[in-house]
Amino acid sequence: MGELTNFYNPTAVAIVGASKKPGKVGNSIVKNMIESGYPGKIYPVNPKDSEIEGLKAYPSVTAIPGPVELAVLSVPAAKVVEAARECGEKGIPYLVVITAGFKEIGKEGLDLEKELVATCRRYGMRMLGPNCVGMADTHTPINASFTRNSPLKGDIAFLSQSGATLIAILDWSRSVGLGFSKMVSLGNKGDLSEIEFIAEAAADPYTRVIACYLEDVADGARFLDVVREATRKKPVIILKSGTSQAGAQAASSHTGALAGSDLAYDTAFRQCGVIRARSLTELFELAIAFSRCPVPAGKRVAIVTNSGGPGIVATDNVEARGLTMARFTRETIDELRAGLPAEAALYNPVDVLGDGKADRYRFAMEKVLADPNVDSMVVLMCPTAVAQPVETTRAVVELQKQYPGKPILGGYLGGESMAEAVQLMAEAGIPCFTFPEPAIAAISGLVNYGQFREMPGDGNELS
Amino acid sequence: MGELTNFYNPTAVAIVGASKKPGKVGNSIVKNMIESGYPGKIYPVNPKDSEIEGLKAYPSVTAIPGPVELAVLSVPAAKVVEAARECGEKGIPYLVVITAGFKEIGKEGLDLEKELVATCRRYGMRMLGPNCVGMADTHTPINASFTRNSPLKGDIAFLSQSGATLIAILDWSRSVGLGFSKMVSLGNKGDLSEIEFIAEAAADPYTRVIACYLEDVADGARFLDVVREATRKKPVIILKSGTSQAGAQAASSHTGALAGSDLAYDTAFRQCGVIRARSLTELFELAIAFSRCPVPAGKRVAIVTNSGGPGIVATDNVEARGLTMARFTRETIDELRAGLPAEAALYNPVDVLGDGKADRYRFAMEKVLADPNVDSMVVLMCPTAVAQPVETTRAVVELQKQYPGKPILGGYLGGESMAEAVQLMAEAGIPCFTFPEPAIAAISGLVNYGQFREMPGDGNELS
Amino acid sequence: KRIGDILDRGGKTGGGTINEEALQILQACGIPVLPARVARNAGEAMEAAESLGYPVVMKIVSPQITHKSDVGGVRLNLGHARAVEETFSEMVETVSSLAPHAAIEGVLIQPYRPGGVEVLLGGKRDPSFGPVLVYGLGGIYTELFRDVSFAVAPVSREEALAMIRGTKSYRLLQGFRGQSPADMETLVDCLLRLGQLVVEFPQIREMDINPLLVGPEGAVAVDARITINKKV
Amino acid sequence: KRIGDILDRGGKTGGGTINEEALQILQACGIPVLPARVARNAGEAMEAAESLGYPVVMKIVSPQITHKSDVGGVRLNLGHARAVEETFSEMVETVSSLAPHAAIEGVLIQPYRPGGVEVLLGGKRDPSFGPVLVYGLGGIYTELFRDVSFAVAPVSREEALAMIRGTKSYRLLQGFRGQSPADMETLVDCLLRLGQLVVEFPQIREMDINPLLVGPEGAVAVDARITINKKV
Ligand SMILES: CC(C)(COP(=O)(O)OP(=O)(O)OC[C@H]1O[C@@H](n2cnc3c(N)ncnc32)[C@H](O)[C@@H]1OP(=O)(O)O)[C@@H](O)C(=O)NCCC(=O)NCCS
Ligand SMILES: CC(C)(COP(=O)(O)OP(=O)(O)OC[C@H]1O[C@@H](n2cnc3c(N)ncnc32)[C@H](O)[C@@H]1OP(=O)(O)O)[C@@H](O)C(=O)NCCC(=O)NCCS
Ligand SMILES: [Ca+2]
Ligand SMILES: [Ca+2]
Repeated sequence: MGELTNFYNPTAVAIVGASKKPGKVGNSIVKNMIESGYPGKIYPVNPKDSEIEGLKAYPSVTAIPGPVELAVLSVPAAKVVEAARECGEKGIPYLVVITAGFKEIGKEGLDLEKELVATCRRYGMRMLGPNCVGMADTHTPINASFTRNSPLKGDIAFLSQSGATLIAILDWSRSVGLGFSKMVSLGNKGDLSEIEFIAEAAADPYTRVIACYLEDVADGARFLDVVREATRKKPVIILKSGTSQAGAQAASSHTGALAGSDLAYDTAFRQCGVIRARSLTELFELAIAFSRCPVPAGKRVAIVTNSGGPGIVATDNVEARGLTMARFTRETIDELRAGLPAEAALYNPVDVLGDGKADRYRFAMEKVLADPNVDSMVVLMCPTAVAQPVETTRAVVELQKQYPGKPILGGYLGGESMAEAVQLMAEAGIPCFTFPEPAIAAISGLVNYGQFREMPGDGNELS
Repeated sequence: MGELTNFYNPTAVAIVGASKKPGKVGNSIVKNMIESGYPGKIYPVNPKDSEIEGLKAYPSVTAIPGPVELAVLSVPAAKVVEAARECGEKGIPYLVVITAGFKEIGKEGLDLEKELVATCRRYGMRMLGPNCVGMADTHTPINASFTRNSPLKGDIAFLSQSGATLIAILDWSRSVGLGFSKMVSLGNKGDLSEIEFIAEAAADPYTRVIACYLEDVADGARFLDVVREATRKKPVIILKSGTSQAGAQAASSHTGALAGSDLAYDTAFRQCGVIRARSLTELFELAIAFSRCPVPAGKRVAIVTNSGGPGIVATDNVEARGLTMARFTRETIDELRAGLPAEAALYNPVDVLGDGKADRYRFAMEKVLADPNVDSMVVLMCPTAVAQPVETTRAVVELQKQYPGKPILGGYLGGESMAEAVQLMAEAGIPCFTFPEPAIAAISGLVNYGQFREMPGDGNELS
Repeated sequence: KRIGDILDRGGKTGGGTINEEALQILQACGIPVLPARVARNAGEAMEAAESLGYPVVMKIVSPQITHKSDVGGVRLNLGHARAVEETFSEMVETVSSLAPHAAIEGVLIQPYRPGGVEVLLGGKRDPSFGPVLVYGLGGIYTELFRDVSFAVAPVSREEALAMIRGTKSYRLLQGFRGQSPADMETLVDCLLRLGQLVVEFPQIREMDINPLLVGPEGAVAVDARITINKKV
Repeated sequence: KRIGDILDRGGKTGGGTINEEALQILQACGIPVLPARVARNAGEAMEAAESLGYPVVMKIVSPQITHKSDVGGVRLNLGHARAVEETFSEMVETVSSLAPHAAIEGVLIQPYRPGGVEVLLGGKRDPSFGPVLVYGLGGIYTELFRDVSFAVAPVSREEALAMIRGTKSYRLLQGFRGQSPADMETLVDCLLRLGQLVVEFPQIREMDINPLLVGPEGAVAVDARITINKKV
């Protein structure tokens, strides 16, 4: 485990700037800490009040009787450095500085931030922030932030350089039932940056995939070194924004004209195995796929459908994404021929026809998954008059357990008629989409990562 | 209006193969016709029963007392030609043939289909199908199909060469509140094809946009002629599947190697102004945008946000899609500066900051929409502690009425906290997405069509 | 009528690809063609070179060989009779050893024209849309960069121009880096004539001119190929 | 040390782009460079051509001119003294009239090497990641097709090879259409050396070799440009 283990799992937490007044940031943090179920001690710190949200409050951190491993600072900017100094004196190893008014407001703030960072260095404290929403870990559990709610438990670590984006994603995630292992609002990255948090998440047993929203990378060389290691262990998916400035400035050479600053990110990400998402949608579609699916052995996709149209659409997507349609073995074809109606399509995509019920789907899916030439499977279903979405989904769920090494994804086309089946898929942790395309996109992400991880050495992944 | 006016709006409909037995196709059609609220006469035709679903049934079409303008055939394949002949004798001008077992099953079926088409020609009947789900028109209203439900009323015409896809889209559309003017299942296109239906929809006052799922185009030359006219009147968006066969066959020349069959579609679509969707998602995202937004005067997009992160993501997307970020006039900048806090970003994207409430949003949006350099606007919102999604949305809705020529779209990031506001946007007919990217994609579709329509002449739209 | 004759002959012999005769067809429909003569022996080669003027290019003639240079079947810039004589026997030998099953019908002699931009003009019959025209960067870059544009024929003059402008390599024709701009009028004209040809003769399944050399003062077809449908 | 000197001189004079001296720097770090001499008058030009061997290429030398051929500042394949003499005065005249504000320092004479594939090698300093290497198709096609690949330096031999293989134009190096395959070892070597140069000298902001001519028997830098950061 990295140097940040106890950052997420401190024995005791002080909240400096804790407040009794509902709606204030210092009040939200105390409430979130309590509601998160945090098992350690919580010490609100406030100069006037001796009790906040039912907890004993202290006039200063130095007045706290026991040891403190993490302090969350939510006092006005002018008071932050002094508060940090007191935390240093108290021997607190980790700080989360919520307060805004630093580097992001210009020269004056930058100077204040430098002072803050120098204070941390002097006492050997590591700091998240300033100008951040805080952090949460659902396995500790802890919520040292002023978000409206706590994240659901899950295995995606989400790091965000935009606080509002983190708040929005948290809100959205709860409504779609998506869980996180950790959420970190990186703020100004005065001390700790994405680099340390990615390294820590790569070592964290509760995290399966690391998703980041970044606006820049502060230290490119160290990023390359550290993240290269991390991506060998787990997928790291990054949405890096600010691509549009690329190549904006006039260049004095061919090279300058060709290699805008965004291209350096592209290149560096590829060299250290980072999967670059191109949109927030894609960031989370990929994160969900990695969180729920195994990395497939190869790029051969099988499709089982009850209608030709979506099957063709999916096939187009498979090829457009550089995947290949699995070619079944002679045995599979023979078995499918023996067990399916004469008009069924036996070659990939397998079309069990509009009158295909759950048993026919199950039969076809079993044969397809057993085929050694198949690396992953997509189940497409239209709500035809006789389709049995729920029963078919039960078969999907069982087969997924039998074939844990082959990703299975759903494309259930429809609304109300498919709702219960979609719910079942979600409960079983099988990614399921309304249209075929995102399922194929997700497989493509899984396959690309698998190919990267198979490559020998470090950084030879340039294609 | 085209030759198909009364196809969608017949004075009386016969259902040949109507059935009393629930679950049978011939029963569903009768029920759908009744439930659709069809105002004309419905004549079930069945050799044994004299009453079906409360309607008087007739032993044959020739036994029907009054004139019939449309017959829906749902008898077994072997009986279809004879039934069609009787319809011809009766002088019925339009047929919908639901029955499968024609061209799609091979040689034998093809012969039967040729006989059916010949019968239609002999009597001057126009036929939809065979092997189709039927059709519905929400303005007549009529539902001459065996779908589970009728479509909601709207202004999108949807033509589908896949019956199951049409059923799935209908199911989905009801769950997301999306309406259609017409839905047509094209089936085998034995007589009528996309060409006639696109031409008819282009002339239909209730249709604003035409969306198609096609697997092929039967008569390319005629398609070009007719659709070129249609796209001058309304956007025609087509998802053409089967791209993956492109270039599959070995080519004996450079030209052959370069120009696969899919490229011919690409080229032809571009030449006649068809917008080609690359996925089902995109097909309907574009259809919704065209259904709800005006075509903007140009490609200059303004963004108003309460958080930097999503603003940058949206800006990246604007440039990636070939749109441009609007440059505000000096006056707009001055007014924004006077009315917004000092830290707010005044240049596009306008950031009203995390503590921006509805009044600040309204102020910024008003100034931005009034700017002559702005062609369209995207409102982004994160659920910050003080954001007022509902109140802000009220302002959006009012402003949209004031600026009917400028598309406004929303990117409301979040879940529960934004749900009520998202609902309000839907009710006002303003496209609103969870993430910024689809909003920009939709504007890009609108702008491209606007550019096409501005071009002089026919087919000179090659860029 | 001339064109139809050549195509018919091709069709009768079971379809397939014609190469040297393709240039005759182009000439017949008004597309400028680089003069060319087929020589069956070294003597004929020298004679042809003499009458065409030095320097010349030599290319193997064999219906079985599609990519001539892959088998050593192309030699550029031969400046005098000796070189032509030596090259003839050397080339026939090399090609025979690299492509033992190819029937060698002779060697084509053309004047050497190093200048100009190499473009591709092509046409093919699409099962749904009929004749589709292709314009793009020619020569060795054709398949590498696929810098091409398409249109369903027939096309207007404006459409033809738009096709050409729609490629990245259009800049090369505009007089990239100090060269004089290419003769766009002649280029458009060639594309329109090729369009007419493909529209009028449905027995043409695929055809291309690659390269067509385009310079400031005209354009000339250097190599062409037509694939004819089997007569049924 | 030699390299540092040249760069320092460039830095002291306020930063900016160096061109002819760039080739000297490349030579100093072991990248083969096409021999070149700057002539200040027609006599010197003929002398240089004589010693380099005919045919030669002539290029204008002026710090203000980036795209030499746009102003008539490049002439290829001059075969004898007369041609060199005439070209000298003609070129200076043309360039002076097309770029009246450019200070003309002379004319560069290099041997004419028409063969080989033109590639681009480049490097630039990225604010976040430091030195980024670029490899791609060179010559007039560079900006047209942007057929390039990138890597953050330093790179291993395998990574350099992967960069080259990652471009579409790699096929040209493999011996497209009957040509002999290019000397990959030397090409990779040049890329590695350029990488070292950019890593070791942070005062280099941007640089490129375009074209580097790569043939079956080696590679040679024909033109290069280095942009140096202002000394602060
Ligand atoms: C940090 C911040 C929230 C403080 O604002 P505030 O709550 O209005 O500030 P206050 O002056 O009320 O101070 C907060 C509390 O700390 C208390 N406090 C002041 N000095 C203190 C100290 N040295 N030790 C402990 N508590 C102290 C105050 O008394 C107050 O408690 P009270 O409510 O009981 O009076 C504000 O400065 C800020 O930065 N807001 C932006 C945060 C943000 O957006 N971050 C980035 C997101 S992307
Ligand atoms: C058309 C189709 C549904 C008929 O199947 P079916 O309902 O099982 O056929 P039946 O033989 O029961 O005939 C249907 C009814 O028509 C009646 N009928 C038979 N001949 C008739 C005639 N000449 N005139 C009127 N009614 C007739 C039958 O008696 C029966 O009524 P009943 O239920 O009261 O007995 C079937 O052949 C078919 O094609 N199904 C596929 C449809 C499809 O999927 N289309 C494409 C979607 S993409
Ligand atoms: Ca601990
Ligand atoms: Ca009517």
